Amino acid sequence: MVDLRTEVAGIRLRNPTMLASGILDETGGSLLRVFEAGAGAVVTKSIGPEPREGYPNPTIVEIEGGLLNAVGLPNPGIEDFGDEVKKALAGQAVVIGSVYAKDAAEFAQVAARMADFGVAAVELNLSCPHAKGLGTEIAQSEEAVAEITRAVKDAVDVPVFPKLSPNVASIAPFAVAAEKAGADGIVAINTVKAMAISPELAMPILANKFGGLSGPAIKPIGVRAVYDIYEAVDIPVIGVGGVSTGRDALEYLMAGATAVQIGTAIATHGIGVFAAVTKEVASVLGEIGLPSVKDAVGAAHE
Amino acid sequence: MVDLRTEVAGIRLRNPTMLASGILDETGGSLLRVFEAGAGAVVTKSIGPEPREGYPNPTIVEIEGGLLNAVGLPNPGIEDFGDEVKKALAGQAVVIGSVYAKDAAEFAQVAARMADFGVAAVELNLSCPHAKGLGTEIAQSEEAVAEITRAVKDAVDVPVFPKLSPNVASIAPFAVAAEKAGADGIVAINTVKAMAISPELAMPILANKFGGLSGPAIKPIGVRAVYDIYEAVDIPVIGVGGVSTGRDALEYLMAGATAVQIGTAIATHGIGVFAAVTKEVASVLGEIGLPSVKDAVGAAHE
Amino acid sequence: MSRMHVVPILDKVRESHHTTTYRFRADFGGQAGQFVMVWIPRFDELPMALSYLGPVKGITVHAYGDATKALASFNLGDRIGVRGPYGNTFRLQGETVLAVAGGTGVASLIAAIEGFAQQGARVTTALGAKTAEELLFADRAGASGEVHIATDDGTRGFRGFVPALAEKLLEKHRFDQVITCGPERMLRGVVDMALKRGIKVQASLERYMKCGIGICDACAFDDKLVCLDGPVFDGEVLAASEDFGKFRRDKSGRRIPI
Amino acid sequence: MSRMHVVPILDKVRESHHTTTYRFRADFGGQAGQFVMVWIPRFDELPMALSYLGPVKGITVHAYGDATKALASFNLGDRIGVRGPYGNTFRLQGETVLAVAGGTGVASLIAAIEGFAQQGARVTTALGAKTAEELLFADRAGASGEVHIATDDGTRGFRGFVPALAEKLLEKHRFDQVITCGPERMLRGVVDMALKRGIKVQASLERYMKCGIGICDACAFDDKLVCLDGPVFDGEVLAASEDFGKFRRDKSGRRIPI
Ligand SMILES: Cc1cc2nc3c(=O)[nH]c(=O)nc-3n(C[C@H](O)[C@H](O)[C@H](O)COP(=O)(O)OP(=O)(O)OC[C@H]3O[C@@H](n4cnc5c(N)ncnc54)[C@H](O)[C@@H]3O)c2cc1C
Ligand SMILES: Cc1cc2nc3c(=O)[nH]c(=O)nc-3n(C[C@H](O)[C@H](O)[C@H](O)COP(=O)(O)OP(=O)(O)OC[C@H]3O[C@@H](n4cnc5c(N)ncnc54)[C@H](O)[C@@H]3O)c2cc1C
Ligand SMILES: Cc1cc2nc3c(=O)[nH]c(=O)nc-3n(C[C@H](O)[C@H](O)[C@H](O)COP(=O)(O)O)c2cc1C
Ligand SMILES: Cc1cc2nc3c(=O)[nH]c(=O)nc-3n(C[C@H](O)[C@H](O)[C@H](O)COP(=O)(O)O)c2cc1C
Ligand code: FES
Ligand code: FES
Repeated sequence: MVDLRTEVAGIRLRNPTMLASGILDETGGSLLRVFEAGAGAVVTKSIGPEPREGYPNPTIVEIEGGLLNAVGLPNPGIEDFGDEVKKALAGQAVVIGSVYAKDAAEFAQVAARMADFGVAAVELNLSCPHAKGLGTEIAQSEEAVAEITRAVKDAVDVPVFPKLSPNVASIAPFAVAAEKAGADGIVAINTVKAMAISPELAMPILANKFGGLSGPAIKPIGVRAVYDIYEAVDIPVIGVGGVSTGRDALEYLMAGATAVQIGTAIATHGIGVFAAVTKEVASVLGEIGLPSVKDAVGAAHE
Repeated sequence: MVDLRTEVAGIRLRNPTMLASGILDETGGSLLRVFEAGAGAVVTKSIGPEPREGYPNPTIVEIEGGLLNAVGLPNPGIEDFGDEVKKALAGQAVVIGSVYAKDAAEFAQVAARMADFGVAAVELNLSCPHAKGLGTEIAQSEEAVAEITRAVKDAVDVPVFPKLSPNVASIAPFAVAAEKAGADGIVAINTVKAMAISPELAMPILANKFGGLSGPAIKPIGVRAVYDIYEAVDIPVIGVGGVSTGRDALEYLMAGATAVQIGTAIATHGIGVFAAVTKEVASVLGEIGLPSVKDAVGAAHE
Repeated sequence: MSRMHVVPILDKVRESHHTTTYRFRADFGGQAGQFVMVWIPRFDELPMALSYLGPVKGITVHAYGDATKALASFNLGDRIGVRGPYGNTFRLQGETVLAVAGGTGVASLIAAIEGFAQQGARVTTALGAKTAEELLFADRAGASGEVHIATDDGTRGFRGFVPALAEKLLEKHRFDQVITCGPERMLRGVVDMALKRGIKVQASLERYMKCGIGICDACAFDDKLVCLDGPVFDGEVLAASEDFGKFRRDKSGRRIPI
Repeated sequence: MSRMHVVPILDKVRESHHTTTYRFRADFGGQAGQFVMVWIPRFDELPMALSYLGPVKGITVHAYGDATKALASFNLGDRIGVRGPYGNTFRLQGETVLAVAGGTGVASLIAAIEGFAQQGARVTTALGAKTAEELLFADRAGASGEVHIATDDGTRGFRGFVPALAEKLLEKHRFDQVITCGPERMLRGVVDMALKRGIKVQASLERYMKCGIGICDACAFDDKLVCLDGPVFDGEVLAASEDFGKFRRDKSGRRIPI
């Protein structure tokens, strides 16, 4: 029997899969349902200080190899979100609260409220294009990443996981900046900047024109990011981007991830994907004679 | 009848498709064969000052949504390459010569030799990870892009097309730097940094470990890059990345590309892809009432 | 994955002063009860029931807010985007069926009404609208069985709300299946009266949607998703629901009383 | 696209002091003449003919350079990567077939030899090697028809090169099809002697390969690609070739005399 358990910054998981932020995680009912379907933990939608409607539709385009989205961070705001987290926690779900904000001070406030709700950790969505930090996207400034991480660390007692953007020349230095600022783990990657155009209408499909690419298309980009980050830091890495099978998950684990998150695959595989991925991870590990998920972590490094 | 012709920096093309650099273009025979199969122009393999064997195999991984490659710029060197170009030109092919080098001076030398062979334009492969400029990949330094472009412009009389990497936080400033340095057009995008791991062997598949992602997976990334560049510069843009159908080509054209290059699709569709793409471009343009390819260029901008 | 199909409008039929049917060709399937996401370029993308199945599909749209009003100005040949079909379907099980439709709700029901009739069931439709001019698909429903009409203002048929009409029909005749679509409060009434009599009932819900494919959680309803687990729900499920007829989610995801 | 299959070695059979057959299970097809790209982890990825088709496939490898020598030290259960099948196939047209194999070339021919025999053709194999111990698949060829052997040192059969043996057979018997694989100079001889007699001939070529799928141009041969248009070429095509038996491409793509 392969031991599927893993542990990220002291959070024990029954298996290495997590629900990725932004997918079926805006309501307590859905968070719990996904946990019950087999996810080792569930990450909430990124929640900000105030309710936000997000962008007008179309916000999602189904494309070859994944999804393009520009939902624009719709969320009920941190105050109303407590009830949703409580509902999920009442059902014994392991919940990680994702937050966004416009600057370090606001990040600290929202994260502190999220921690109050009883989440196991907070994840920082640094890829928010609305929240400008130092004249660019937060996720594209190492200083902003460090500053926000530090502010949140000072404000909460649970582990803090900054989530990095792949839209940078080199991702590892951002992970290093976050680690130095006290991060307990790194989540990588968020979506990749992209666009889809309708030839017949000669216009971008998304109301926001630009969006983020997710799904199988970005898996090799995410695996490389995790591989690079693993070589650069000592804190755990949580891999995300295009996981839809156990073999995908193993690519991330062997690249150095301690756990993987799954989002877009829910659109193609349903929420049964968590159990299916876990099952295939166990079967491949069994086949190649690795006794546990922990033994797979980082195995692709020399 | 839809007018399929287009013109890039004075080079007249019978249709807007080109062969992308690095795919079936290391020999005169293949260049000519692809041109005869319907490409409007053919770009050569990137040629350097000396022969280079490239990386050991595996150099190519077939993955969902495309290819991962780390061929490592194998090429016969600029001196031996003259015969290949001549063979293609003798068959009336429109040939664009791609070159790489380690610094601006060497770029100028290789490009000058390439121009001597009679090519219609030179394309600058700035994404070469071996050629370090200013402490980073050339493609990740705006100054290096400008310096090399300027040096090549001084050395040749044919149009010069720097080819940009998507592995940057924001691609448009690089296009602007190239334009200011005298570039006659911009080619975007090269492959996206990526990796594939074999779960059973717990190791990266590519001998070089890291590679570049191409094919359908990167199409939305390339379309967005072209859209951004088109808004930032006045010189023509040549779009590349994941084109395998006429509708893909139209996404690039409407995003602002004057022509598109096709590489990886040859693996899935064969060299008939150039004729098929051209045919579908004509049929969709006919359907929506646009009289020519030129009318489609940039049509997705307000 | 279902890619966006951008298609010209082939036919446009004015059904009432505010409601229009748009027909288009799309080479994807579609069964009774399913919906498509309709992109009205420059305005919005909205869920709409398939009021016509087959290769030339149709949607029947109430010009209500900005986007649906903009759509009303689209001409033949103008292009819209459609992706789908999404959602579950009406189970066509039953010999004697009562369909209870309020307003544009009949757009979601009509394919089921025709489907039941085609497989030999006896279908009675209770069709409601504010006023006679706004009645939709009375002819199509009539071609599939008996039609009883209710208008709020009494301009045609029974004067009053369609659930009241439905209740009369349930008292008079034996039915083994009720299907219904319309405003959620109306559905509540119809579901209650059917369950009270021990009759199976399926109701199609309309909730705010973004993705239509079960990933964004915008259409969350209890711990279900209207776009994926619905839009058709069994009466028992609805009767046990905390949200049905009481709470909805706004665009930001806040749970607010209806 | 054919993804990389990483599979354990199920069987390993020493065919001669330097050549070994490796068997593995892979759920892709494969026909006579096709090859796979074989990843020898940490060493190289190389093209190898499928010497066994069916679900448990096989390759037969001469331990020649670093990578193939490394492979020789792999044990049962050790994993290799295989992707494919790639390339074209031998056309199995002909009633009386002469197969001319030199060295490991028989690995590319044996499935065709068996295929011809299965469909009722009379197959004669001329099998060559440096010395008796290095003869490959004499038994398998024998099970499909007559086998004539040539060794350079005369330790078994005819003493001399296999083309000379083939020439004798062509003089004595009527053949309507020749198939051949081996060193390119040998192929040149076999192709010439067949064409001279007006007999159809198909030869399988071995060229340096990187991608195996027709994109890298490494295996360019005239204006053709050995991996895609080949590895099996008609004699007429080879006779008209500028490169056949004369020029090859090195790893950098330079065209150099063989
Ligand atoms: C499964 C399903 C099937 C539907 N079928 C039909 C149909 O056949 N015919 C028809 O006329 N209407 C149908 N609707 C309702 C229709 O989608 C909304 O009425 C329409 O979106 C209103 O858009 P608007 O721009 O006119 O109004 P707005 O001014 O944008 O909004 C008016 C009201 O419409 C609703 N609405 C707005 N956007 C959405 C959205 N993205 N998803 C759901 N509701 C929204 C909200 O309740 C809002 O308060 C259906 C809805 C669902 C969920
Ligand atoms: C279609 C095809 C089918 C083949 N089938 C067989 C077979 O069934 N059995 C067998 O033993 N050999 C076969 N070969 C030849 C085999 O691929 C090479 O002999 C082998 O790659 C040598 O590798 P090495 O590491 O031992 O030698 P190295 O020391 O690397 O090279 C020795 C020589 O082998 C050749 N070679 C090296 N790498 C490659 C490569 N990637 N592609 C092609 N040739 C290369 C070169 O000519 C080189 O000079 C086949 C080749 C092709 C093209
Ligand atoms: C519809 C959608 C909404 C998302 N919203 C968020 C979000 O609110 N916060 C966040 O950090 N990431 C968000 N993401 C990114 C995902 O968490 C994840 O990083 C990305 O989709 C790659 O993983 P995948 O390929 O498994 O989907 C969203 C992705 C999608 C598709
Ligand atoms: C095998 C391979 C080799 C390549 N070699 C080069 C090269 O030598 N020079 C270059 O500028 N781009 C090279 N590229 C990148 C392509 O030109 C192109 O930018 C990229 O593949 C995206 O286009 P595609 O999706 O149509 O393949 C190579 C791509 C592949 C797949
Ligand atoms: S509309 Fe997105 S989950 Fe239902
Ligand atoms: S080996 Fe790459 S083209 Fe043939």
